[in-house]
Amino acid sequence: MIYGVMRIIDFSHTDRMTIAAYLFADLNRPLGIYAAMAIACISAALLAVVTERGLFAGLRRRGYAVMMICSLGLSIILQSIMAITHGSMLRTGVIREYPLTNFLNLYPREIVLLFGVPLVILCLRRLLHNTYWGQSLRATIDDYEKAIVHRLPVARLTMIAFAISGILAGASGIAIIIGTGVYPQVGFKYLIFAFAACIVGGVGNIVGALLASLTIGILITAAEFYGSALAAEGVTLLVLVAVLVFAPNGVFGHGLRRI
Amino acid sequence: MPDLYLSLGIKVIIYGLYFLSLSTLLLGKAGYWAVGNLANFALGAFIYACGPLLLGISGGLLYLWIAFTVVAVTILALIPGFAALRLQGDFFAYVSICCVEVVRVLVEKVAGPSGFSHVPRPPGLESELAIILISAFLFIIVAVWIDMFCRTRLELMFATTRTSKTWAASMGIRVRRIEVSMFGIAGGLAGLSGVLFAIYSTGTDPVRFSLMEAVILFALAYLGGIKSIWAPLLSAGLYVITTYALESAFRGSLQIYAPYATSLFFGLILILAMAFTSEKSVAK
Amino acid sequence: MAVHTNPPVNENQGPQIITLYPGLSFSFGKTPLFELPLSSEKIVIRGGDICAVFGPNGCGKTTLLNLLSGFLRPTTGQVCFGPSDDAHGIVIKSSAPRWLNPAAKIAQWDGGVRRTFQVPVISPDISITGHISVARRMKREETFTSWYIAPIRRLFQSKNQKYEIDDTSCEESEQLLKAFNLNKSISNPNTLSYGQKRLLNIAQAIFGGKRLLMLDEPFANLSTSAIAIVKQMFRDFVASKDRAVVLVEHRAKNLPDFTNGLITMRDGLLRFEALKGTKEEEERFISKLISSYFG
Amino acid sequence: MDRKRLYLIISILTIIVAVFVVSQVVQRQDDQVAAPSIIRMASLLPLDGQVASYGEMMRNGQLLAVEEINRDSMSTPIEVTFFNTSHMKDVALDRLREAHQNGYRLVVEIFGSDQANHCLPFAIENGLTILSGVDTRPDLIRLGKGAFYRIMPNDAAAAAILVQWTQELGVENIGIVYVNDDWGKGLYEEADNAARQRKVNVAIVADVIRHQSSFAGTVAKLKSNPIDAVMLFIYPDDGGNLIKEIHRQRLNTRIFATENFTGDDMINAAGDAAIGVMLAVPKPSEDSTTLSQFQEQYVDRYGADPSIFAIKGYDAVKTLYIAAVQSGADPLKTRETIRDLAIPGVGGFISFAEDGEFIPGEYDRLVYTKEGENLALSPWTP
Repeated sequence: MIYGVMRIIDFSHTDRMTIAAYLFADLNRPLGIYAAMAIACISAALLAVVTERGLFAGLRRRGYAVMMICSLGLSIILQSIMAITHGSMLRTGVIREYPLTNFLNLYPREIVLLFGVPLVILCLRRLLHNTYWGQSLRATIDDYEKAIVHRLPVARLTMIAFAISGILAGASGIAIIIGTGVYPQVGFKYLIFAFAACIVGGVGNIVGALLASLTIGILITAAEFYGSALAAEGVTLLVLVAVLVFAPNGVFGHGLRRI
Repeated sequence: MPDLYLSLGIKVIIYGLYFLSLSTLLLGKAGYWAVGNLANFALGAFIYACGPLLLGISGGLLYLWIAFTVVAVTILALIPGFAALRLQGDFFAYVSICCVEVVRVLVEKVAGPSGFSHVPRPPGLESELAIILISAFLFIIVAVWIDMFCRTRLELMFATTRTSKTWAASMGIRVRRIEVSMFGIAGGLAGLSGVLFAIYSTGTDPVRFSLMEAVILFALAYLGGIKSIWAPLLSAGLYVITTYALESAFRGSLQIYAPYATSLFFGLILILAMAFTSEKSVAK
Repeated sequence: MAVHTNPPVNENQGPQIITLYPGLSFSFGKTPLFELPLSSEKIVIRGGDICAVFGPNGCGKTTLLNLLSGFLRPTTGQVCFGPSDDAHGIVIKSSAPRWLNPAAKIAQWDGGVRRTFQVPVISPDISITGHISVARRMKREETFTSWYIAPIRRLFQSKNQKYEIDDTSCEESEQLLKAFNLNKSISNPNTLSYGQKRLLNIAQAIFGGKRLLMLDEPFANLSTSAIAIVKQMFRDFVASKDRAVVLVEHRAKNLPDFTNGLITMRDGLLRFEALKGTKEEEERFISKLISSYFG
Repeated sequence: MDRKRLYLIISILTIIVAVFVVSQVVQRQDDQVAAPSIIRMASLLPLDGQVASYGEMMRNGQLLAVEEINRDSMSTPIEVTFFNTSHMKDVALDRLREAHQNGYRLVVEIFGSDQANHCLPFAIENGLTILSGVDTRPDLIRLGKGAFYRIMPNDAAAAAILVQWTQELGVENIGIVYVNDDWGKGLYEEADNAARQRKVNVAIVADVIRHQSSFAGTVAKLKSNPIDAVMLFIYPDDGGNLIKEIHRQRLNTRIFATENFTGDDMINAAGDAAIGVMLAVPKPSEDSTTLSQFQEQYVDRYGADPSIFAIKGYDAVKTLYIAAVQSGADPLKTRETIRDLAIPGVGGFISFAEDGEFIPGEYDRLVYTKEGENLALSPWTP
């Protein structure tokens, strides 16, 4: 979301995801699962807003590269902090989950995701395209100075955007730690494919991103099935590169963007 | 006693060569976010290591093989060059990142999970002293060449192309040709540094070719700056010495937390140096 | 009547430089933006002409210029550079392959074709003399070996000799800069004003162009004195009857007594009108044109 | 580039280098003041990057051993310093050089067979003694020329045991899942050879990567061929997820795994799916109190069951310490003492052959069973 909408390459985004996952893991014993989820998501959102205010707001005029590198530094810092507090081991089995035998033995988590994610995506789409807030946000991103001139509440808009993305990151982090578990450097792995989804899906096109990420998942699993797991990610990325070279705007994208 | 500092110095110079190709040529001249230039580095090390280990090349022939490797990497580097004609800014950055991952997977597939080891050094380069001398020699030559390059009209042509391809084409500059050939030259240079690294470390570490490395190297290249010839050495020094020395420094005081404190400091340095210095935007 | 189309060729006219053949048309979508109907004769721009593309806003003047300079390729028909019987003339066809972008080729055709854009383009990284000197073509740079040779040659040249352009062209460029009163000691061209940037682009074009200049609204936001200088420059440029200037201008008051040919674009049809005779006649003719557009 | 940043970076570099040199000098000085009675060991572990977790487990075990030794005031104190290799060969060699500068002659671990392999020439020429707990590549001992010892049976032994076990169970077709690093790949190759000798058909082979995000594809691949046993040469946490996925896709086969599946990670991830997983674990020494003691200590200290890495780290420190005490901390004499050492370790009885190779003890065959609420390992009975 941050990349697709805010158009900032934010390396620390997936680390917010990891932090939310760790928070959830630590809190769900004492507080119970739902409270833990809520706290994790909210803290991720807070962290996102703080990052935006503290780091990106000051650098927005300095170009994308500066923001990107600073977010990289931030992500390194967050990762090392997590390594100090939680160690580098894979944190698994926070909740022991059992497949629903009657329903194509999926896990409850997967069913929630299956129906929840499209819902969230559609809501976001409506939010961005059919509300005043969304439109002014996109206007802000298209032309920052002009937005300031037109007295759009730029700061508030970007803060809201970051907060939403933080909440989503928190949710995905929880899903991941319930599923396969997290470790401090897990973010980077997911980051690459998140960018892939954003770019191939077309920048700013959320539904496209959803479809693209589905495709990527299927590609990886198929590559694991037919080939080897080592080659899987490489092959997938190769396909993505080919797609990007032949369709530089992404599949569902419109208008090549420049920096 | 001097061995340690010698090998650190070798790393600094070799990565200085790499940064020459990345920051000075690709970022500075062509103006591309070539995050994935590390793929060329990896290919250089990989192809060189294939020679003696898989094809059984040995002795003086290794020098021929080095030349072949550099040429091969140059040719391979033309491919992202052509991709660059269609892609802009961070799109291209992303594609080149993907190239890094693909090359890493290739290396792991062929060379085994932890890379080649016992790659023989060519005759005359057995001792690390010889390696550091030859790398320093190469570095100086390339640096002088680039410095002179900046005073010819090629520099003007690149500045024009950076500003606007249409403008450049309207002045009769063959945009495609000069950009692709710049990618080729930079790729060959990165490949050369890769070869040197393979010779120095007598092996290839897949860890060195990972995505995180590529991004960190790019960040350091941007941090070091693109204008001067000394910038690459600074970036390389930051890359090689910072993490190493910081950890050795911390080890005494906070024993088992030294590695984490190191990376923490490294991130801090990145942010501070980026946030509190002014720079020109180099990316297209 | 002072106005007659397609004057017969006589000796004191220079060689053909651009020829637009009948049937030329260009369209972004379905409906053609402009076309040269098959019935009409071909439009020939000869050496010594200063030809203005003239028409209301949005009728595709700039598009035509982009077409002529090879950034766009015609939907049908063709444009020919140089005499049609000339061996090294260039033909822009609609059938040219997509990946082949002829812009650079055209820009290097026969000594040099240069153009300027509606918005002046300036690179912040190179000095003003650099801007001027990059505009002229240097044959020896186009070989790949020059990448290795040029820096080595530079190694043995004096430091103060800038960008290895020979002294005559050095003086030439300095005269140009003086004529446009641009201060060549300015290091960062971003400090120039908008009009100065445009002047710098024009100076580049004049310095680089040997056969043909294509200028997109060269007179926009220039002072009258500057306009006078530029006009004089163009007249000098075409004085030796082997060069031509094509410019886009929609302000009528700049045209009379300066251009000797008009390419009018009227509801999608290209027509060539030669301007001959006195200033008053030309003004009358142009005002008639304008009234026919808008009235 | 602008001056400001130039100066900034230069100053950063100078500060760092200054701190570096100062720290070196300080360490050198406390070399001189250090009483010869202290036994100092260096431990080269990967503490960041992908395999950081195993470096940390190892470090935890070694720390436990150090604390235990230093607790009783009779024995000579021990000091283990940890160097981070980032799992890179050249960095490992640099760290070893640094350790050598700072006066370390005994190296208790070089994590990773290739790292150790890269460091061996330096160790041989400078008379260092390396004792490793995890490096399982077969030819290391030969290359080590007496400088390298290990207390881990090499891949061949462990793989052979598992294959033999499957053969005794009358299994025709086995599938193998291995993790893509030198440990997993080495085990896979050895197991493949053993299976060919014992006429067991390796029906399908799948590889996984560290921290693979989903095992759906891998398990589907396993299902595609009829197999009645699968061998897992992967790390416990991934293994847990894999077993979970196997259970979920209803692939009912026997599951064999190596000794590193003892410990919490696998159980946490897999849950009840782990019932029936069969492990070949080196037999603990006769008085199996040591193992239980160690496990209690470890849980008290770190709040999790010790993994195989922790156990091996603990044993490595103990072994090298005993050898060093007997030989007066002289690395070259230590080599001899190591060779004719025979002590009960936590992870099995420790003794060395003439060439210095570790003699693998008996293997226990364990299986996970449900005891009340939680799973436990119990000896396997046909």
